Amino acid sequence: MDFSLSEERKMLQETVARFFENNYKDIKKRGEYLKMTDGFSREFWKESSNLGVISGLVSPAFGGLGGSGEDICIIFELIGKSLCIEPFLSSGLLSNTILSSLNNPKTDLINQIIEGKLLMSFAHMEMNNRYEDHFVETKAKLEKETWKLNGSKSFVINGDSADKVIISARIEGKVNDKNGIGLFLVDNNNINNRPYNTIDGYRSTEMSFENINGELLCKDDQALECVIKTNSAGALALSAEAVGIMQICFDLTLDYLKTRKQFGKSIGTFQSIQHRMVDMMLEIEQVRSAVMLASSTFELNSTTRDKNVSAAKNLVGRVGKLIAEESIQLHGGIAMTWEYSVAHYAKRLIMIDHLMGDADYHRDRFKLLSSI
Amino acid sequence: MDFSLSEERKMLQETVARFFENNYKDIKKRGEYLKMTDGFSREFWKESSNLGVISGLVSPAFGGLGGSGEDICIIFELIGKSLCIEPFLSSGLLSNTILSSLNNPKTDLINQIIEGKLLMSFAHMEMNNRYEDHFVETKAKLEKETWKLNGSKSFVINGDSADKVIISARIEGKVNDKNGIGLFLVDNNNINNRPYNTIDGYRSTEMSFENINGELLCKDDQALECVIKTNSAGALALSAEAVGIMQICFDLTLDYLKTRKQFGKSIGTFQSIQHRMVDMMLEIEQVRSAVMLASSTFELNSTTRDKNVSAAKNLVGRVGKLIAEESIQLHGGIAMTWEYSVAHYAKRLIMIDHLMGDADYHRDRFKLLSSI
Amino acid sequence: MNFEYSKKDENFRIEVREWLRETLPHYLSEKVKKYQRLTKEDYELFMNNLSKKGWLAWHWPVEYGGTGWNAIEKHIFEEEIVKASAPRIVPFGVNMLGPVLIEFGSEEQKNYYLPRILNNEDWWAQGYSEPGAGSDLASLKTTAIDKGDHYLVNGQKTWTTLGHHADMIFCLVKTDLNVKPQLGISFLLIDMKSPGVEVKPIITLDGEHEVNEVWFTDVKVPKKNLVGKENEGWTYAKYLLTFERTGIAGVPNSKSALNHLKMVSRKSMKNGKPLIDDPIFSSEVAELEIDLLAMEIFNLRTVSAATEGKAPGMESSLLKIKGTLVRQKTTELLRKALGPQALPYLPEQFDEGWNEMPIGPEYAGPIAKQYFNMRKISIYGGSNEIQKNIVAKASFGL
Amino acid sequence: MNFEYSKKDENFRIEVREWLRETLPHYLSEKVKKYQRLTKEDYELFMNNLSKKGWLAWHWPVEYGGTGWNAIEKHIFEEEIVKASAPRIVPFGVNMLGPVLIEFGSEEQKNYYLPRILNNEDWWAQGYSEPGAGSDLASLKTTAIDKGDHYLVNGQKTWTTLGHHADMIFCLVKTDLNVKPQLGISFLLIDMKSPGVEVKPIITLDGEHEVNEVWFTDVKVPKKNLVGKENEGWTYAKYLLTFERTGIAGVPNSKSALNHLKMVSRKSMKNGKPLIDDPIFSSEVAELEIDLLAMEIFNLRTVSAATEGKAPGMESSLLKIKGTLVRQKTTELLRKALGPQALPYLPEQFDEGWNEMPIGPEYAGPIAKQYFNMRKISIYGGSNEIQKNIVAKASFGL
Repeated sequence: MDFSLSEERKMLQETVARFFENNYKDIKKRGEYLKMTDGFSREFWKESSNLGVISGLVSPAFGGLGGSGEDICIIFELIGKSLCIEPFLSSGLLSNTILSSLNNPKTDLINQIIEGKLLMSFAHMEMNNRYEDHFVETKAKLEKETWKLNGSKSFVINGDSADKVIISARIEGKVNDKNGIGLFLVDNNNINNRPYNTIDGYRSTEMSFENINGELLCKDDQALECVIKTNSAGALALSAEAVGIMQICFDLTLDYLKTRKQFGKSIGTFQSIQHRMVDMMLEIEQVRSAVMLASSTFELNSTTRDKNVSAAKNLVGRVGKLIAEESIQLHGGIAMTWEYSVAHYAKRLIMIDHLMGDADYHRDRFKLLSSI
Repeated sequence: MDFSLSEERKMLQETVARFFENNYKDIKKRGEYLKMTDGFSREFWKESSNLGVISGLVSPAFGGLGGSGEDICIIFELIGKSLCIEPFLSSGLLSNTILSSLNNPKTDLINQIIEGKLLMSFAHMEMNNRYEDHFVETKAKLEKETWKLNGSKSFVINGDSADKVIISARIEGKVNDKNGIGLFLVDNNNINNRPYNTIDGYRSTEMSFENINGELLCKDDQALECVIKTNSAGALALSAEAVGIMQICFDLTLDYLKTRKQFGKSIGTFQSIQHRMVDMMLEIEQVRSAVMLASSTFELNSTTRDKNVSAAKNLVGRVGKLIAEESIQLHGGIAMTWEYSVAHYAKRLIMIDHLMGDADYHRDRFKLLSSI
Repeated sequence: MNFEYSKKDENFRIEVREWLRETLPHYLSEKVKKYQRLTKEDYELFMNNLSKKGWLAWHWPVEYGGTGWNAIEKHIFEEEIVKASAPRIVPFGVNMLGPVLIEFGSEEQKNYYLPRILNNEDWWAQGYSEPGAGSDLASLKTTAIDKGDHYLVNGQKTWTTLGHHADMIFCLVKTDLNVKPQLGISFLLIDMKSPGVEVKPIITLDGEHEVNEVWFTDVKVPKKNLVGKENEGWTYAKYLLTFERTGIAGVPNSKSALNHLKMVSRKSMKNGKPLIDDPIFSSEVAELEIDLLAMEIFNLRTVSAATEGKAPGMESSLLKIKGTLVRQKTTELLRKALGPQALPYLPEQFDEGWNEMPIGPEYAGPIAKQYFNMRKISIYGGSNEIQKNIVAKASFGL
Repeated sequence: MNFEYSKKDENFRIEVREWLRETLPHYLSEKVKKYQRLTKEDYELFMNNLSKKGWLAWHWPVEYGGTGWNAIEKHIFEEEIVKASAPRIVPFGVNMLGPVLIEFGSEEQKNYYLPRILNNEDWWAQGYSEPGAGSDLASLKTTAIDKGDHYLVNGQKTWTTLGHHADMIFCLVKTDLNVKPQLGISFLLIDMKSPGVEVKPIITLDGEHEVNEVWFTDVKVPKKNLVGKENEGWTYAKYLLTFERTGIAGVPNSKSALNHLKMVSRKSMKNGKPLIDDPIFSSEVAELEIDLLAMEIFNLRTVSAATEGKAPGMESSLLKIKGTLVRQKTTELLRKALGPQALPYLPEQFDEGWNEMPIGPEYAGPIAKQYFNMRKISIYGGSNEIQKNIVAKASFGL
């Protein structure tokens, strides 16, 4: 049994940490990046590539330098700490996970992503899909040996700046059938995008398309397993991101409690506040533990993988709410302002529960997978 | 709108309060009563009758002096405060409710109960019945114009000392059918009783019987409505009892916090403790409010009655747990002892959630009745 | 006991409802329903109407032009305003300053300011909080130095709601620096157009501008603008804070939010079925409804006691705490109900006249924003922690 | 990172499990499973077996006859004991006094007492708490007055678990009354057969006798029974309280209780279906399982750090808090699962040899009793409130 990081991973952690700190040192910088055309900084993304951060999300088998559950968590915890809005999730993780899970992995595209030359996104969610892996209304039909796609996709993270998009579409069956789904590679130029920012400051888009060409990547069981794996990878990454955010929320709150005086004493000396801080600290350790478990078992069989990811993401949802709300409440008024960073951390923490399955979704999946 | 009690009810409240205080002044006295043959004091019961406490639970239309939701709540809140174990629920409320709800009310029996000459109990629960009104396995069949009952009944409060018992039995249909239930009046001599104490110090019994005679009181719709009304009356009474108990738990805890010193200060001066006391106080006011609503609407249509009773009993279940657990925790070790009264209040408060429908049952019933 | 409204009360309710139906413009209630940003003119339109009807000073005694309503009537009035989706009545002049002037103001102040409030001529703001003094008002730093015929005011106020619209502001200022924190505070009326007054917007976490900082640099304030006696402002401030507030629990708002929640969870789908059919989600809604039902009675009990002249003490604090928890829980469940639809955030959607296609259902737009915005209600007006301190001190004898 | 047990650890687990299977009598594990009362002999049988095997002093260094196990091995050992439904190891002598004597005892004390503990010859009790001093040990009142060759002890200890079986008790006593509370405390070993020692049972809220009051009236204690230095007992007491406890979270107990809960909720019926099929109940079970899963890793992280010599600090307190909450939640859900079947209470059911028909299913009998009994775990051993104070003080720099 070993709970410590290997030397290589410690190095990865330190390098990435230093890099993020230098580029995201305050919340204003993030605000500037957000206002850029793509909702992030292309320059930063290029540097991330040069530094190997993107390749840290990809297995050496496909030209990366990491790609394990642990690697993903190290990087995303740091993304959480810096509240980084670059397309690590969409391009770096989700797209690469699909491209590398195919029977014929698309190593060329993976390498272009790693090199920062290609941006991609995974368009799976739809307006009426509440996190389900197999809920797909978008249609695919074969016309003269060419797949044609029709429909719309929602909440596609960084979908507007993607060069290529992987779209899940239904080849046959009803909207809720487990079978009959295909994954298709599409050129984003053919897609009608309506980009917008999310409440937590990320870029997302609504996509619609009529009769556009798609390249079939996989279908049926393989496609479904691919979606499940990709969504689990996303849920794991977001859980690790949440751990980083929670830690910052806790630290910011503690700092504030030490400096802020009320009734002639620093607020932090009030016992009721201290006890609430201990509750927060304890729950953060719980989440950290659950994420460690999920990350260290991510390469095992899919039941173990998904069960532990669901445990982590469920706990992230429950504890995230506690940490976000308590951080704001214990700060008081200042946390309600745009200028002070804790509000942005809290917003992201809450909205993580709206991505890749919320606490209820993952509790139900955990129930199923552990036969409760 | 008027939230105060009428003069008559204030008098009832004062009289009953004084009477209980004189006879249940400490938890030891209760322990002595509990050890008596019937699990309560016949003498106390007789005096309750003389003083009109039992008749306070019965409408003037049947020879009583009260019987409204408000009267029930006044008396049961005081029962809660003194942790009284006399058969007010079984004889005084449940049996009288049934007897007075019949097309031909059994006024003679009601009067005997009021006079303290007759004890009765309502045997509805069964081992596999989880609070449902219509779940009845016990069978009734007509043999030569005589109803014969077969089966067993569980958790019959004060069933061992009852002279007569009202038994719900199935005339036709399946165990879970809403139709086909009858209520029967039975002589307890014919029933095989296995009495025991409950964890909270009340007397209960398991009944079994073979081919015993029963007098049909009502059946089908009328019987089911009668069971529902009786169980709602019971749930209302227990909710009011819980209010009384919660108040005592709160008062005992506050007293203790004031006197008990730790680290050189009375525990009550610690802010984290104070804030938890405020939470308790607030939730008790919430329960009190819900019980007031349920009591003041108890005579309205059955949907309003049952909906508001369910709201109150659900809140009692949730808040009862908080108050019981916090009272023990804030007391510390002493609350874990048999000798000190708070443990007995806490036990009763918790077990009230196991009688006449728990918080989950009543939440679901509330959902149904308010079309959520 | 009898929880029904009297015939008289019911008639009053109908009167208020009818009046709102006749006078409240459709576009305005639509804006409120859609959580669109209200302009200064929107607020003023509604308040002018109330003023004309004689209902603006609903908390005031009749002799000053108030309604003389009892607590039940006030409660009904508040309920109907919310039900009608009217803008909220900006409370600083009419509900806060008014009662203080009536109780402590000079004849001159009463004669000048009260009619102007009644006629909605001045937009008032509140100058209590400071960057270093949130719930703890005793540690104020803004000073007013006696310069003979005027005070010279320096310092900074914060969280000044709608202060960018204000003509006047009432402030707590330090007039004696050499005494204990709670002494030496005075209650001053300051013209926002005075040289040296500067209003800076605070953008809140939801991206909105509703609150402000107000800076005072060598602002001259005539002595006649002192309310009551010098150094006794703490008494007036407390009077204002504890002034009978029938609406502190926000029952009408939570009821309306709960109905909205039910609507949203009937429309939101989970696995092809309405979310409200999900037993866990509907249970959360049901228990929230039960909490609200109990709180409504708790609130009415307090209101009803107030009509009999019993001043609500710790009940106000308890209702404030529970009221904020219930309201916040409603916004939380609304947010949860949306699932991923809670993500998109289109700031322009809250502008009047916005008529693009929303992303997802129209009701989704404001929900996450509202959830974050509503975090404030357990912080301002004396945080829930402060309320607990107050209750503990007042009721526990500790 | 790697959360798997090593092959060596797995072999060790098998060894412990096999040994328990061979040596633990069936009747005894059945008693434990049914929550029946254990006799003195029941405890002693198991502890004598451990002693013979050389596993009783599992926390001690090898040179004193201990096992020398690392934290992971201790953790495995604890897990297997619980899984096998063995009686708990009475900790006062072997886990509490032993380490203190090893660290601070005189050679004479070590030579005399340690072998007796190893051979399970004395039943030890703990004399820390007093009626006026629960989690706050500094305000002790029991005095030991220096009388030349002995101390004269007067006072009262309470919550003395299984003290009615004890031969010896280690006590914190005041030897200097004129100094600050935490100074002037000494650590004394007292023979329970000394004249003036009286044990009075405390009946707990579940009707059971497990804890006691111990009264001392002019009890003579030889000076050689003083551990370490006079007036330095506080140091030893703290050493004992913070002594590395791998089992503080009670993970194995909660795991076993959770499995029991699942069994019960599969057998309990709601509307004709197993309760576990009720989406709300099963969700509570699932989230409890998730909490426990996380806590198990948190515990292993701490245990694993301990094998590398890192002393667990605030982690112990956090694990104690979460451990009690999880355990109590399990007993709460068990109670809820039973519905009305939780009501009957047959004290005789917990006596050995009871063989009447239970009321309802056999598993129902102990559940409500256990729920109430388990309230104690967040109170004793430093209440959860005290643990929070400790964490705040140690970690927040406030």
